[in-house]
Amino acid sequence: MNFLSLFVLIPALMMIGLFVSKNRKQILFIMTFGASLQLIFTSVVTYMYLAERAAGNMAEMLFTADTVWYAPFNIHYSVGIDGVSVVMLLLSAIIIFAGIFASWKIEPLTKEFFIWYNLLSLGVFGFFICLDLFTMFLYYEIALVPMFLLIGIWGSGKKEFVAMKLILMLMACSALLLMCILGIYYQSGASSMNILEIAKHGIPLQAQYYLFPLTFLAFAIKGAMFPFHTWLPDGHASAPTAVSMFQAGVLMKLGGYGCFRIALYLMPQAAHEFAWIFIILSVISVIYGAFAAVAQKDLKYINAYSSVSHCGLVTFALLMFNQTAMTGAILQMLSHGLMAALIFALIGMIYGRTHTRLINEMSGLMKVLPFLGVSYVIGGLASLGLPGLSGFISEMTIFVGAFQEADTFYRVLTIIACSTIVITAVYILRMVGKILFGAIQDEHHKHLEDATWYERISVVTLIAAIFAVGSAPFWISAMIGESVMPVITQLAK
Amino acid sequence: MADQIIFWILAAIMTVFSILAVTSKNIIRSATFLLFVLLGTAGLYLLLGYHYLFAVQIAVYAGGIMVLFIFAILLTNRPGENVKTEKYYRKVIAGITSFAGLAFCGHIIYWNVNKAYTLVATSELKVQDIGHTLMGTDKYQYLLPFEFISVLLLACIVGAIMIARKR
Amino acid sequence: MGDLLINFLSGPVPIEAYLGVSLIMFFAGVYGFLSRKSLLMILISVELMLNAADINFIVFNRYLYPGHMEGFFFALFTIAIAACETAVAIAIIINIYRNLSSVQAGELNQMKE
Amino acid sequence: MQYTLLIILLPLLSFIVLGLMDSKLKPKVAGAIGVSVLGIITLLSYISAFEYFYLHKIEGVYEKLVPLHIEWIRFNEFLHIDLGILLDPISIMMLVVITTVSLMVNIYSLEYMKGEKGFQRYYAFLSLFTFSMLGLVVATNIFQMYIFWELVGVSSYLLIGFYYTKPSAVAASKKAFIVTRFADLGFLIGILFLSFYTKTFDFNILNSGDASIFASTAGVSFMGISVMSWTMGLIFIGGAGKSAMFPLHIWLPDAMEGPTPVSALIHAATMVVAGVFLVARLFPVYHTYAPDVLHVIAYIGAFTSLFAAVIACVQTDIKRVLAFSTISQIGFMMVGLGVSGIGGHEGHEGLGYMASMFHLFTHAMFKALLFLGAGSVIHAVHSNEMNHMGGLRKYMPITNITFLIACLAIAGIFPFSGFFSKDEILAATFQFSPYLGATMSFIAGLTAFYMFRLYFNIFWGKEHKHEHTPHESPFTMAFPLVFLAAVTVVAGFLPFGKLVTADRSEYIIHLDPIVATVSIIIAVLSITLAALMYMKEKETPKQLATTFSGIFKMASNRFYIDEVYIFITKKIIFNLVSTPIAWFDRNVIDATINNIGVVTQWTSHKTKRFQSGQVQQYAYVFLVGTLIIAAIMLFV
Repeated sequence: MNFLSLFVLIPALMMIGLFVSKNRKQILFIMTFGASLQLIFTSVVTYMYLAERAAGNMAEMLFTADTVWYAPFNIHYSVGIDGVSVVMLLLSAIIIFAGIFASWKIEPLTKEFFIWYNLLSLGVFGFFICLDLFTMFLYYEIALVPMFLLIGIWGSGKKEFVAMKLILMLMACSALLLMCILGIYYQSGASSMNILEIAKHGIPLQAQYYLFPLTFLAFAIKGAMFPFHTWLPDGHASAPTAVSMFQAGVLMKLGGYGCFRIALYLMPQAAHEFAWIFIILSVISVIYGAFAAVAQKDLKYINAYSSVSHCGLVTFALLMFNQTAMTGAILQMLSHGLMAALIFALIGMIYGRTHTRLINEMSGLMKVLPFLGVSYVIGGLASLGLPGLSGFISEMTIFVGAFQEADTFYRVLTIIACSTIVITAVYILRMVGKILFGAIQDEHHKHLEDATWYERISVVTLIAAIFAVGSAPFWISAMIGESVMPVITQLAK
Repeated sequence: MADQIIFWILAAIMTVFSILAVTSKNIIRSATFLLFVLLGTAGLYLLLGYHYLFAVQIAVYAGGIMVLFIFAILLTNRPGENVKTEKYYRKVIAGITSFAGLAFCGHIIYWNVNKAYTLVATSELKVQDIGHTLMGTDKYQYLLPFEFISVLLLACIVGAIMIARKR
Repeated sequence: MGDLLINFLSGPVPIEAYLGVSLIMFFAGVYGFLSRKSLLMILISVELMLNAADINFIVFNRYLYPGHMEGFFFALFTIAIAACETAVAIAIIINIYRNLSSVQAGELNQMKE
Repeated sequence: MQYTLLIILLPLLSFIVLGLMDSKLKPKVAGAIGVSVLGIITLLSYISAFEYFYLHKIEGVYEKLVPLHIEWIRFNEFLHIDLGILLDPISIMMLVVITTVSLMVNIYSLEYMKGEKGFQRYYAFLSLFTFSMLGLVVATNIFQMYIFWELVGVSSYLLIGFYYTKPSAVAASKKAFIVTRFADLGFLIGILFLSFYTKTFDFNILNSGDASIFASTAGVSFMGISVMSWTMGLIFIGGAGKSAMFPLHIWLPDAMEGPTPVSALIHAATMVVAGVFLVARLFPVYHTYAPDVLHVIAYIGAFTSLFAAVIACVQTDIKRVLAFSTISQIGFMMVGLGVSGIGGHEGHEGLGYMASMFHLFTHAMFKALLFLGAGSVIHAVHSNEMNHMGGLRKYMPITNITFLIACLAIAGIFPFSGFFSKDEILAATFQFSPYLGATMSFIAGLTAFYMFRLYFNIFWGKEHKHEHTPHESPFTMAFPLVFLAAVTVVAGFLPFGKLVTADRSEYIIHLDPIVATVSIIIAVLSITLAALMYMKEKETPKQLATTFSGIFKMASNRFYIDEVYIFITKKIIFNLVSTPIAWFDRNVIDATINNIGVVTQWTSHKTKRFQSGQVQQYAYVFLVGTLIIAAIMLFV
């Protein structure tokens, strides 16, 4: 048993703890303690990873371990991490930690909520540490099913419908994925489902031609690529705060991570052939999402479309096939995760006070909710790419990287994608201007209470992370940069 | 020659009454027509030389089952109430389907039966032989099915009583 | 004309004549089964079909395998089972009638919903 | 010169402290922190200026110093963003300008903003702005410049929207941010192009004159224009956005919604000249590889200058007059750069560059003075409108005198600083093209006219009935006025040609006596005209307005550029792009997905009937199925 398994064990133990807990106090204690432990553990792992790298261990994956899990099908439980997984683990740990504080007062069925929440986090952590295709798929599914209950029970609005829609769309892409995983395994002729081994075997070109587009599509649906993004706005609008945060912050990243780790890494030749289709779709997502966000009236919808736009940049950059752009893609996943989680947390908090999410029904909240207002402005500025905050780093890395392709086609698309920085500014400032600035129009809004201590913890954690990434990007960028190299080398073959 | 004439008379009776039995509006008449068909069937058995089966058919079907039917009809039919008429389209659909089936099977029979076949004259099947075969345990002997059937009959008796008794 | 009739009637009964009769009986039963609503009528139709099948067993046994008795016994057992079936079915019908005052097949959907 | 790092970091520190403490600090403490930090860094920048100009001259050329330099993020083996400090004559000059004006504004605001809610926040934002602007000017590479460029934009956004409960302020801040952001897109794409071909962001490498780094651009062109022209043109778009060049100028007049000291600092003296600074910073590249762009810059500058000057003549809001005047003056600087060459002591090629920088310096001082003076007036009469003022000279002597000095400077009257810098620009322009020179002289005349229209309308003319008597501003507001006035008076005699030149070597200024005389005459004539029209209340202006009502109306409405923008943004972008896309998303894409569900449900609803529980139906289906299968087996 490798120590990385602790990532899965901690949430599992927390679930057991929650199961036997008796009252609200105990539940919250378990959650806080467990999530903090998880966060600390993640930091320790990050440190260990960096130390190991500094010591000159240049293996592709560090801390690997392998246990046979089901011999007849060669399913192994194999774990290992590289820089990209470390970043994703950090992101997940931070968002789960913040999510707990954002749903501090969740009612009813507090215990059940947190149990499902933990199951989600278990799936996510498992997905990021695993190297075996089948186990990855297993965790991927674990990270999906609780969404149905979390939205269906604790959501708002048309929650049952939305939960059904979301789960059906994502299940459809899971089915696609399962098929692709089996296809990859059998076509490669490898003796296990371990990614590294499959990469060594390679997949025949003919098989790649149908496996790559399907695999990429399956993950891109999870990453909300146009035109398969529609589960996202509805899903966000109905989900409870912590789940929105989790969904935008982590779940969508499973898509980008999967594209990176499975689709591009295992099927490089077909990737070259099909890249242009997905690049065009990504650019459409980027621009389309941004324009759609301009015309929305509901805060959550604005941010959902904004997510579509930002995540479009992830796939866009991944498909540029160079180190800079790919580093940018991973950075963008990190940065978008933090920003989106922050904004959804704040929307949840504002909604909890004003009981509306329509921007026309709010104004001048800055006066009564200074803390939330300032945080919202920071989130918005991060989202429109202010230097010093995380969004800038990732977007610039992507643009510089994408621009290294001298081809006119790529260049035009890159310039189109760049223009998102203007449109983003338009919708962010429109939103901020409408809800926070101006005079208070609604009488009820004059006596709102500003953030409570637990809300502050949640918000401050995320803002601190955004600042940390934004102002000291060098180590994280270097860490990602060397970890994307194996994929680049594969693609260069 | 006599066989032929008897057969054709029986055939005519059975054909006509079976059709009447399923189309009649009055259920008690249907039951009566059914009785005629059953008797005709018994006649066919006799014609083919299976006397024992003829007796069984008369006793069980024409005797036992028909009585049950008559009782059931009388119990469930309120006096003066006619059977509800069925919808027209149901009849049409059922008629077309049955006719199609009839035509199909008739076609098969007409084209596939060997015309040259002749009836080999055999002696009458003795009840003794039937008894031996039924009680034997050898090949082509039927003790086991016989026992099954008896158990089944028992179960049916118990079941019928259980279901039909008044609470 | 007379000759033709005599020619036709001479010799044994052709096998297809028996089969034709049973066929008509059978499809009369099918028609009744499909078109009638009363459970008792359905039961009557089923009896018709069973009889048609019996006739076929017997006829095949008699014509094709004269020395054997499989068809015979099959018909015998079928009669026995038909008796059981009728008894149980009628018991059920009576019970239904007691509870619902109806023996129409289309109306018996209380267990479904 | 490591201590220059402090100049950058202290304002950041003060921003962090003020920003985090916010209302926990007392306003007085916050003000004191702001002012003292600014005082320290002003002193430091003076020291560094002295040290630089006295000690770092080698063989007649000023060194380029990079006292600090760290790698911030690495993109690939060539490209990396560094954060560092680059000291050369223009950045040293900008340090001095920014810290001086910022210090004055900080002192001034102590009184001007007293009692405002959010006083601490105001000082925090001022610090943030100062920090970003200083970071911008000392940038060692173009990406660092872009970073601070964005930060400057945001601080401008925050400060314009300082009165966030006022819808007009919020709208103005939004507009300013989005328009400049749009320009920044050009800047960014320009940077991407430049870095792709040269494989570097570093100014020192770009400006080194090494032709090999531009080798890969040779022969590359797009739509008949060479790639370097595209690149430098795109970069200039960024500069044009920040410096409010036509047609991206629309945000600047609206930006006057912010507090007046902010207008003085950001929208008159420092941030708006960032575009000029950018062009100056990349001047060798422009000059060598994209001379056509440089000429375009000159013409855009001249047109903007004329355009803004015409509008300024008819505006009635005093801050707007000043805003248009700023646009016009920045146009002058752009013209100066556009017509300039490098070096050449004999043929005066480098005159334009030097003059432009000089004008930047003097303009910063006297325009800040004008804004602060206007603020002082507004503070006294509580209105921005010209016709609410008049005859204030009796009540506000200090403001009157300092304002007059600034007006004389901007009009170009000897010996005030504006005279020297503007004259040099005119001289350079005449060398480049007599027609352009004549145009610029005409604009200079217009400038004198509208400034004195403003001056006479405020301080002379008919006295407006005031609710309470206007009073002179207290010392904290008067001191910056006096200080800046003093600078304005003496700055013209600075040996600028020795300090800031295109090739960083000494340049001897020869004032062209003809140009100088002519321009003074034009200025005096314009002033006289303005005095005749506005010193006493007369009917002439109104008559003129009615005579030329068409052009007057167009000018007062700023030639309807704003309406065009509103048309594009509201009608086209919002109504024709965004709303349809949002509709399309909900009703086509989402509906498709939903309809897949609906169809499935409908199908299952229909197939449910097969499972009816009706024995007869089953029998029917069974029979038909059997028949079909049998038929298939037999006949097929």
